[in-house]
Amino acid sequence: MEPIIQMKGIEKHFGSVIALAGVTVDFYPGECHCLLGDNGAGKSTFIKTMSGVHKPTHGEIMFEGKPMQFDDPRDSIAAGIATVYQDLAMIPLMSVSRNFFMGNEPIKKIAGLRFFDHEHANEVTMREMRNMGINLRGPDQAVGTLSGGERQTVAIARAVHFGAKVLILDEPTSALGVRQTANVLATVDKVRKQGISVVFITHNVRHAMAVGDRFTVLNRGKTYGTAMKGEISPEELQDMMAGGQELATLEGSLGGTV
Amino acid sequence: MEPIIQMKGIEKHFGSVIALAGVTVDFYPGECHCLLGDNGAGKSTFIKTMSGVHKPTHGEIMFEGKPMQFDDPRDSIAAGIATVYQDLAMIPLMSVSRNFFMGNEPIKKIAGLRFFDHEHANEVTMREMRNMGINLRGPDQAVGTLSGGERQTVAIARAVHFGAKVLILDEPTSALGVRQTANVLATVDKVRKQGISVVFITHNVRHAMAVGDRFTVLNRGKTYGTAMKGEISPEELQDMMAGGQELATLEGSLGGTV
Amino acid sequence: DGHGDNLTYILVSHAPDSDSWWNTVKNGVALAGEQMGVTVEYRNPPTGDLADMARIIEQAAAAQPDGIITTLADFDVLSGPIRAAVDQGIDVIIMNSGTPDQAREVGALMYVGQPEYDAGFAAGQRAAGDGVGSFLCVNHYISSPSSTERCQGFADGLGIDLGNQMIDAGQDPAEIKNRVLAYLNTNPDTDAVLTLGPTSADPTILALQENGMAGDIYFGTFDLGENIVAGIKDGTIQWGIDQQPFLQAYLPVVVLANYDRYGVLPGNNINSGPGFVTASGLEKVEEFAGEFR
Amino acid sequence: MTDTSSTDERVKEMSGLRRAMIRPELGGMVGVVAVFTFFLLFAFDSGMFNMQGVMNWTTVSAQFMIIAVGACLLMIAGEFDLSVGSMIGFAGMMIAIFGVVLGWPMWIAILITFAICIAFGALNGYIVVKTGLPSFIVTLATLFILRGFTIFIPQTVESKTIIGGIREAAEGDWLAPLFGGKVGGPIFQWLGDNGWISTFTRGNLEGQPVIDGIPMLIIWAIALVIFGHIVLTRTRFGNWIFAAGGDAQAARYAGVPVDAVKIKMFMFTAFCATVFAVCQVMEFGSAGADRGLLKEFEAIIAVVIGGALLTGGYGSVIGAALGALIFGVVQQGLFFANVESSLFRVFLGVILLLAVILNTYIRRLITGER
Amino acid sequence: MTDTSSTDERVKEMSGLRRAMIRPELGGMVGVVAVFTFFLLFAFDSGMFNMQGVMNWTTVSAQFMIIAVGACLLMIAGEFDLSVGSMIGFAGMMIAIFGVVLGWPMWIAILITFAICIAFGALNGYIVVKTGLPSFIVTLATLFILRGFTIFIPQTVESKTIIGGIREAAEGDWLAPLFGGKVGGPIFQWLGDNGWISTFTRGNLEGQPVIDGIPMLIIWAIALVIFGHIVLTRTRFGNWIFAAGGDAQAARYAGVPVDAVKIKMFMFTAFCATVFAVCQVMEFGSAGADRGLLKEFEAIIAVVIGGALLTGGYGSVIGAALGALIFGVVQQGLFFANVESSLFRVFLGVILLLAVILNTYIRRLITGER
Ligand SMILES: Nc1ncnc2c1ncn2[C@@H]1O[C@H](COP(=O)(O)OP(=O)(O)OP(=O)(O)O)[C@@H](O)[C@H]1O
Ligand SMILES: Nc1ncnc2c1ncn2[C@@H]1O[C@H](COP(=O)(O)OP(=O)(O)OP(=O)(O)O)[C@@H](O)[C@H]1O
Ligand SMILES: [Mg+2]
Ligand SMILES: [Mg+2]
Repeated sequence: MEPIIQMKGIEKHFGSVIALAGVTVDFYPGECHCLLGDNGAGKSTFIKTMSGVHKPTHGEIMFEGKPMQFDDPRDSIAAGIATVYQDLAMIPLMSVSRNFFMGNEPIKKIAGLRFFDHEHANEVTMREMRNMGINLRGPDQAVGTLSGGERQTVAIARAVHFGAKVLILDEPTSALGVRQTANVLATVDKVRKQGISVVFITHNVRHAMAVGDRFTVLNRGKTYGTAMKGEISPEELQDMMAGGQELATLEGSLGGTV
Repeated sequence: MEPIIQMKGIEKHFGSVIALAGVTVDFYPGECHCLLGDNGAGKSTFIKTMSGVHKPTHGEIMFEGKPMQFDDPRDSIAAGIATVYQDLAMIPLMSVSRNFFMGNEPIKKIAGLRFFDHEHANEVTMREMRNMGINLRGPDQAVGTLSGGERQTVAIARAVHFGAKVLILDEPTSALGVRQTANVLATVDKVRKQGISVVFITHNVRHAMAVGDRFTVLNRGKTYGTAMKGEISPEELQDMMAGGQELATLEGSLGGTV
Repeated sequence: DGHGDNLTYILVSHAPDSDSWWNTVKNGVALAGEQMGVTVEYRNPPTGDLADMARIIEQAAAAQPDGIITTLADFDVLSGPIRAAVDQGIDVIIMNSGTPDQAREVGALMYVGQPEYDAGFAAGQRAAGDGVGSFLCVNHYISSPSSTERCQGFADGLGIDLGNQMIDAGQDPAEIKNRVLAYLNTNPDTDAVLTLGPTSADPTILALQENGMAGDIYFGTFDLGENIVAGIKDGTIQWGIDQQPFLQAYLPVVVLANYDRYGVLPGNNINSGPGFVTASGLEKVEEFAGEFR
Repeated sequence: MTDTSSTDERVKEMSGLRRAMIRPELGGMVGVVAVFTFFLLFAFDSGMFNMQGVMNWTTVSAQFMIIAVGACLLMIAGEFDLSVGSMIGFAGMMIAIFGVVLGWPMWIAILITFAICIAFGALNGYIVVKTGLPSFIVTLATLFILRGFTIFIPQTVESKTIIGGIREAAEGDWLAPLFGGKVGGPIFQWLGDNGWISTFTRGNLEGQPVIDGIPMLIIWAIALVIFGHIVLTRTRFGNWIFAAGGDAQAARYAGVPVDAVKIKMFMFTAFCATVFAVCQVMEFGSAGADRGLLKEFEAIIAVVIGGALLTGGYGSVIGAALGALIFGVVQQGLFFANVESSLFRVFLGVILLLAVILNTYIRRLITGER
Repeated sequence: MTDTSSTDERVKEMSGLRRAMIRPELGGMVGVVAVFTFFLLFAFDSGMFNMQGVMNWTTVSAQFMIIAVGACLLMIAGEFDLSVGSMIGFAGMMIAIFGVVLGWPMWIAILITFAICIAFGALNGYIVVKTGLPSFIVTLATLFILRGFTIFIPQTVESKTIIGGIREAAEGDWLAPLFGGKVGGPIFQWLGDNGWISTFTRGNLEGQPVIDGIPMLIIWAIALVIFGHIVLTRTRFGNWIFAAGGDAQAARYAGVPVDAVKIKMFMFTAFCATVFAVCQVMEFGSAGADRGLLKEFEAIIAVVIGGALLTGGYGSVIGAALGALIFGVVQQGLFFANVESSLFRVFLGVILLLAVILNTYIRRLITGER
């Protein structure tokens, strides 16, 4: 199988800080690729170079076999990469439905002029949110009035709705409740089965094991290793994620995985 | 044992939104009390009324047996309540050490005048952060350059350092890596043993089970039930957290708890 | 002839640098400098703040010129720095604002200009003779004391109380025009309009054309400009008071240069105005309005 | 859709009327009603509400509206422009330089001036988006630079700071009447002849109708308000304007071309300022170096009275137009009511404060802001 | 501590010198060097660098510094005050009204004026923190209101807009010399007598030293800068100022009394404006309705040139003082260099732009901002 995105030797420096020191990973369609690693390992920075937010200092990005340069998130969106960022991309003062369609506004033609089709937008938004298990008060509710988890859900629903070939999720479940988490994981599963390549960042070993096909661990800006599902146990994975350092142990029941 | 804080019939309305519809919970010293519940259940709103950010619309707060009114976070801090908020309380442009001591600046007297003791602040900050497993580049590094998890750790270290009688943690582990999570849980355990009352909000059943002595589940602004450790299994707790609604099921391995 | 070859003078005005009227002054000094073979520098506070102007006079003194020509827009503020300059031996001539008495008090050589209150008073007397009993003063520079003095002098010349007859017109032409319209609408019995310069006169002309009072209502103005001259010509404006800013700038340079070179000095102050410009004899005025007139 | 919202038991009932009332423009509407009530009570017989009086404050309000529309869209896009006032002075001066000093045909002068000013707007926007500096600072710099040139250029080329003769130079031009003309003259003549509207009773226009046409200024104001309102609320681009101002980073993440949107809004603001300037020089026939002083604040005040959020992401063009109307009516009304005119500033300050407080309250109701 | 930081292999080396150089004030320092180099080259023999010339631009810079210190601390606390200029005019007028028109002893007039102005500052702050409105709008309203009163009051009570005679009224007062006096006169006399400093060579001051003392204005400026710098960097309150401006909500969560801090900073700004005004009326002896016009922008510009962040949470008083110095030197220097005065604005705009771009770059280096 051809990888859809190949990231080759990606480096990223911020002033005097080296956030990525050469990371090479391939992503395949129909697979859920989990990116794991400690805080500050560079996961967010890495996927931001994939989605055009940052330009890599060194390294090459191949999209569908061709070298590609994303100067702007617009370019990656146009190429078919949908991303849910860790620092959410929602506008608090705007309504849920305007947020949902931001950048992808549906168009209705009246007398040859192109207008925003509000009815369509409202309808789709309500439906998609209901599917994710969130009952909105109405499509014109401002995003600023939603709880953190509710906003997260809007972001995910939006990315899934518009995502074409690659779906990147940066810690999507971290703020979510049990029910919403189950929904997101089920969604990832569904999307992957449609042949879309999913990149999934999480700190939760169990979430990763539940949906991941391939696991890459980053550590201090470098690749620590990649493993296929089944090749690795949750405990091994957890040790890798902690960067090989020892974990604080609790006297109590916290055996096994965190 | 006397509860240190009693929250009686707390209601909180935001305009036309009823975020809390009468919640009654007691918190005991030396216990870790887990607050659980769906997104938007009202957990953050509830602890914000405890820490003086919101004034309850109805209901009473008893602190050490006396009715108490917190008009401002200052009041609750003065009473000995330290809080780590979900929406972080960090100033990106300020250095880590200035952030760490914000509101609790150490004072050094020179010629009778009170000055900020920068050396002391720097020293304590570096030490406390190292204890939490974060190596800072220096105490004058701006918080804005830290990753999300690193910032979270600063906030927790700060609350633990200054916390006197009650420590409130709103989803402290959601953005943390495996190693940092283990550290935080170990810290909670240690703090609790010192006789401090810990209020711990999480969506992660396993984290809750690991450190919690008592579990209260909120659902749509109401108390859904309270249970003691040992009285309840992780699976039961998870069902309660999901508000009794059914979870989406994954074909794969996601058996048991999320 | 070898006498005083490198003479340098500095002219300091109180006008913000967008004020169009002062342009004539700039042109006047430029011409005088050229004709007399001296260097004349023009300086003004950019926002028209008189306290800033005091600093500029101090600055000018520090630059050690042979003479300073300055306005005396506020005696209290400017007398100190001017006196300091005089005390260190710099020749000073007061132009435009202030009074001959004040000029003497600060130790200036002479005064060239038009005392504002007196000019307003003379205009008021003239208007009273023409049967005016009430008026509207369109003040486009309300915070400047000399503007208010003109209106006050006019009222006193008419022998009436100023009261509410002076309006703060602002500087935007459309607003000036519409405020004049609004005032005249509310007070239709107003006999006369007095404007204080091109900034307020030009829109007022338009206002009067629009409500049909042009030529009907008595209209006098201070200072000249292209449109004012046209207005005098077509009878909309009865007279313009010309204080001849050109002379206020030109003469001091000539006087100073001759004083420095040959020690000659006129024995008196020079009143450059008020001269009433009316419909008769307008050609020269027309040709040079806004530039030298 | 309604059934979904009614299923949430945690939302208190809100009457349909109340919901229909609570709009960004509400503050502006309340203000307009208040202001008119006030002046109807205190200045009714002053002539403020006869034909001429109405035309008087309408014209002033229309002037504010033209710049308020630009300022409003720009403010919603998260930026503002302090150089509007200087731009007005500069644009007028350019027309005078090209059309009078250089003697080019007026339509060429107008078009070139539009091009130059819009380019300056684009430059403002470009600097703001590329450096990430606050627009306050960047446009403050442009404020000084443009005003400096507006004084310097005519002084250097013509040695004066007011250049007249524009009306004469524009005579017979095809483009100029679009800014300086009046429309509907015959209609008003006809109305006057039939006694439907009052006629002058004094002066040399005696017998003619008090209004001889609607100035193009007013037409421009109405057209710009309608255009701005539709773009903002009914188009994709409007959504981008809200997004760019609400949170530029988030909008960028979502694929909104934030930089382009902001630059375009700076250009539109410059366009509005130029329209203002051209109408002004065409009406008054001269360009002065001091034109437009402080207009930027008046535009911002009108927009803010109209309910927009200074920090961006929220507002309405209709609101801004109402703000401009309030501003114009109050300013002229005080003259009709014969109030000591130096108190105008005090009134303005008080109204501004009251308006923003009211608007903040309304906005919190709408957005449920925290 | 250094060993900890050197253990992170992901941080590139940065030399000690470079690290010591990179401070918020760096932009200001570079600017000062650049400006002085420029004028030493182009205006050396113009008298700009003789004693008198130095005193001239020092005085102007000191004036800017006084208001810049207030504006700087307020800006770091996350707000700004557009009413500074109007406050200066208002304070001067109040002193004239109390001290000259009402004839009260000057020290009472001064103290009451301080009380009134600081109360206005507190009111500004109170409205800002209670309503959550942007300070731009609130203080814009105060700008108009105060200016309106400054014109209205003297016109009503005295029917003029300038009130003089303050110097005479202040004669023999114990408090007034603290603002209007000069210090060190004997020292300068002695220096002059010994030929250490130049003396006048003509006129009736011949033989006297060119400088007869240091105006209290300069002493105030230096004192305020030192005070502001210490408070900001070395005290608990300084940390609160940074916190309040960096993120008010976060600071509030951490127990910082944000509202009190902001209100105090508004009061301090008003205090600085009043010091400015009192020094001015004591020196010049009259109060005018147009005093202080646009001073708020000059203060903000100085602060921003000095490296502070317009949006709060970052800046330095030393930087602001350097900004004021740059502003003063450029303004007076252009006169010495005899540059066409309308070009002053163009220079100012360009310098402002360059300064902020440089400062942004430096700030990013320091904070590693994203
Ligand atoms: N714009 C930036 N400027 C400077 N440093 C940065 C920037 N972005 C990230 N960094 C640094 O790069 C490193 C990697 O950050 P990144 O956010 O990618 O970590 P992460 O793996 O996503 O961590 P987390 O799990 O906590 O989200 C961190 O040390 C961070 O401080
Ligand atoms: N200031 C506010 N104004 C209006 N509504 C609010 C406000 N704060 C919270 N809410 C609403 O109250 C409800 C409870 O919010 P809260 O943040 O307490 O939930 P939570 O239990 O903390 O959820 P999460 O697990 O997602 O953090 C939500 O529906 C939210 O939209
Ligand atoms: Mg991350
Ligand atoms: Mg929460």
